[in-house]
Amino acid sequence: MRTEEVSVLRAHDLKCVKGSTELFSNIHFQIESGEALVVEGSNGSGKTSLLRILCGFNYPAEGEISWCGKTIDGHEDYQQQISYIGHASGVKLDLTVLENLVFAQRLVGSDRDETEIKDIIRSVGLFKQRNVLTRKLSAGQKRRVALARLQLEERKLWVLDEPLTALDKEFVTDFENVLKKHLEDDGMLVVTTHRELLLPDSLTKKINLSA
Amino acid sequence: MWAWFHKLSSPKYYYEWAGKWLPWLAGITVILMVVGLYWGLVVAPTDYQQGESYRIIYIHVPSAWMSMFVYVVMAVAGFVALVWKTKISEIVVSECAVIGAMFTALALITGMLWGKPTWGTYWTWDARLTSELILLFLYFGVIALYSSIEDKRVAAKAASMLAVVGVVNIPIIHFSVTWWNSLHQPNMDIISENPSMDPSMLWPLLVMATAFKIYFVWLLFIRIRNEIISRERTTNWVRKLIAES
Amino acid sequence: MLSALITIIRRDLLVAFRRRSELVNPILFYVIVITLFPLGVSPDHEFLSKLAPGVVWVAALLAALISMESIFRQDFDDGSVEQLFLSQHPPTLLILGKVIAHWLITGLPMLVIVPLMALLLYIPEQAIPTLFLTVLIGTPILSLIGAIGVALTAGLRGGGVLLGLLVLPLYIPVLIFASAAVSTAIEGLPSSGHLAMLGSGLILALILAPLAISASLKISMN
Amino acid sequence: MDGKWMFVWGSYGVAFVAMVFSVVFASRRKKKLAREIEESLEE
Repeated sequence: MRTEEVSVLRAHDLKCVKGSTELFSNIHFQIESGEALVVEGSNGSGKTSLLRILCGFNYPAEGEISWCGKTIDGHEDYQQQISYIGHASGVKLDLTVLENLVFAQRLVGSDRDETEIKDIIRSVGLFKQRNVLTRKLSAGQKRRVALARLQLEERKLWVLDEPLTALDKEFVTDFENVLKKHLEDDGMLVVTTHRELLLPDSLTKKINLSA
Repeated sequence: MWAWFHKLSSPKYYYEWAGKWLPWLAGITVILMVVGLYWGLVVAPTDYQQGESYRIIYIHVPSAWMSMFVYVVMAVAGFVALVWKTKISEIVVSECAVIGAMFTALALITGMLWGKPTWGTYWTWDARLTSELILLFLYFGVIALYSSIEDKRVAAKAASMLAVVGVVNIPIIHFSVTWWNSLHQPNMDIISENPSMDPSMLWPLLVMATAFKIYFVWLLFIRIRNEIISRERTTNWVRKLIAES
Repeated sequence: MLSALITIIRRDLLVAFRRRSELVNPILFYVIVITLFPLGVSPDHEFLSKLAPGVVWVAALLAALISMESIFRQDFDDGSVEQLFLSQHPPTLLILGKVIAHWLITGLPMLVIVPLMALLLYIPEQAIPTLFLTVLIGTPILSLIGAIGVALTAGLRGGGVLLGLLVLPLYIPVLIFASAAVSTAIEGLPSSGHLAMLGSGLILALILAPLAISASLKISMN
Repeated sequence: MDGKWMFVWGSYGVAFVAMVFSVVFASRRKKKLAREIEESLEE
């Protein structure tokens, strides 16, 4: 699924307006395969909006985003390169952990057998709870289901909105390793976080929306 | 031509452009209305079947025509707003909804006032009145949707979508209502507007219809300009405009 | 393509069956509304059977309307809507799957119960097959159109009442043709013309509604 | 005068009121908006 070519995600002069207030403007950045972008900014500075614009869910008031030189507007393949985890993590509360992941991977179109899925569930530490309804899990555990989905989908660009919320310390370290592995595999990452996230400096760009 | 359309979709340019037209539109509306009213109420002969009450058609028919015309304008603007995401067409949708609802209500009220002396009852479930009533509901739907979404740009897009869905449905609704009507009241259609109107009665109708159309454009321009100012109130050009006046 | 459709239908059905209590509510509502008419108007045999086609269908419209909200409500809350647009498969296909699943949950029970309702309202036996067919063809149209309305109003406060305002006028052609079909069947006349009208409506809705629903969801995600 | 004239005047009256007031209200809204913006500028 991953290609050898270098992919480039580029944002040019983005501006976002919500209602009559301007959240941010003049946002430029560019990341290539194997690079990460950390989006910083105070509450309400438009971090979530920026990520949603990147995913093509919202439109910027001005500016343009391009993927490998082509604008993402009407460029359907682009959305199939993305794994997105927002504030709501896209986990169905009335399905078990295993069911959630099985359905998610089928909708994504990847075809792994159940042992592989179970391996991933084990790696996020939910193996014992694999047949428990997600509704009954704690907030942190629900978040882990979403992070397991990330690894399952094998998409090139990961767009993560506060992925560390409610996660305990040990798991954060594990998760950092997953992210590093993703970057090593030529993946790309756009992430917002309030907590420290250790990523290799040489590969990480930062952007602050409050500035 | 294309460049001109593009320019027109910029709020500032549109504001100035529409502003230039306002006095002309106002003047033409007033002149046509006065001519049409005099012609329709005084000059045109009395109908031998219905007597004087037929004169209501000079406002009823133009209102009814406008109620449908405005819906089509709204849906076309909605389509443009959804595909090209231009700001002006979004505004046109919400403003058309209000004006269209007014025309539809007028068509209903005048239709009822015409029905009393003609049919002896204010309301009959005839195909035209029923269709107008449903059209009014459709307008109310667009207005209600627009006003319940806080972010006005999102609201305009949602309203546009509903307008487009509505315009696909209107022919179906109209067809089904006409068909339903023929099923239940086969003899109601005889006393509707005569297809072969005498020219002395037809001309005032055409004048009034034109007057209504120009009036619509006039009111639409005024309302769009208001909405532009309201939405763009933080921009420099609006501030300058206000400060200068 | 087909496997994706089946996947999403299975997922939604599974979720629905985990909340079984909510499953029966629309159908109970349907039965209760129908019971109100003889109580409110008249239990007279002849009168009721004349009123019946309208009553069955007005109640169906209302039941379809109140059950409609659940189609996207949870997806908006748990973030699944976004995932629909990131899938390998076209969003319209997945949306169609969701509508089908929703119809299986809400429309199908109505189909089962409607012959019983026909007995309550004294609809003659010869008209019951037609009634059954109108429900079979008509309720999917209600689901498809209703889903557009839900997609536009999801995430709004007071969305329920607003939904009625948006969607009920659009339901009118279904009401007209379906109840007319039943009426003609009661009179012992062939109703295949009306059913064909409903059928072409269903085809049109199947083609256009998923596009409109997808566009509406995108607007509401803003 | 024919009693039917009553209905004619009634409908013309309603139409006149609706159409004139629509324009009047729209013009007044503009003045209100201008005042609002002016106030926000002075702050």
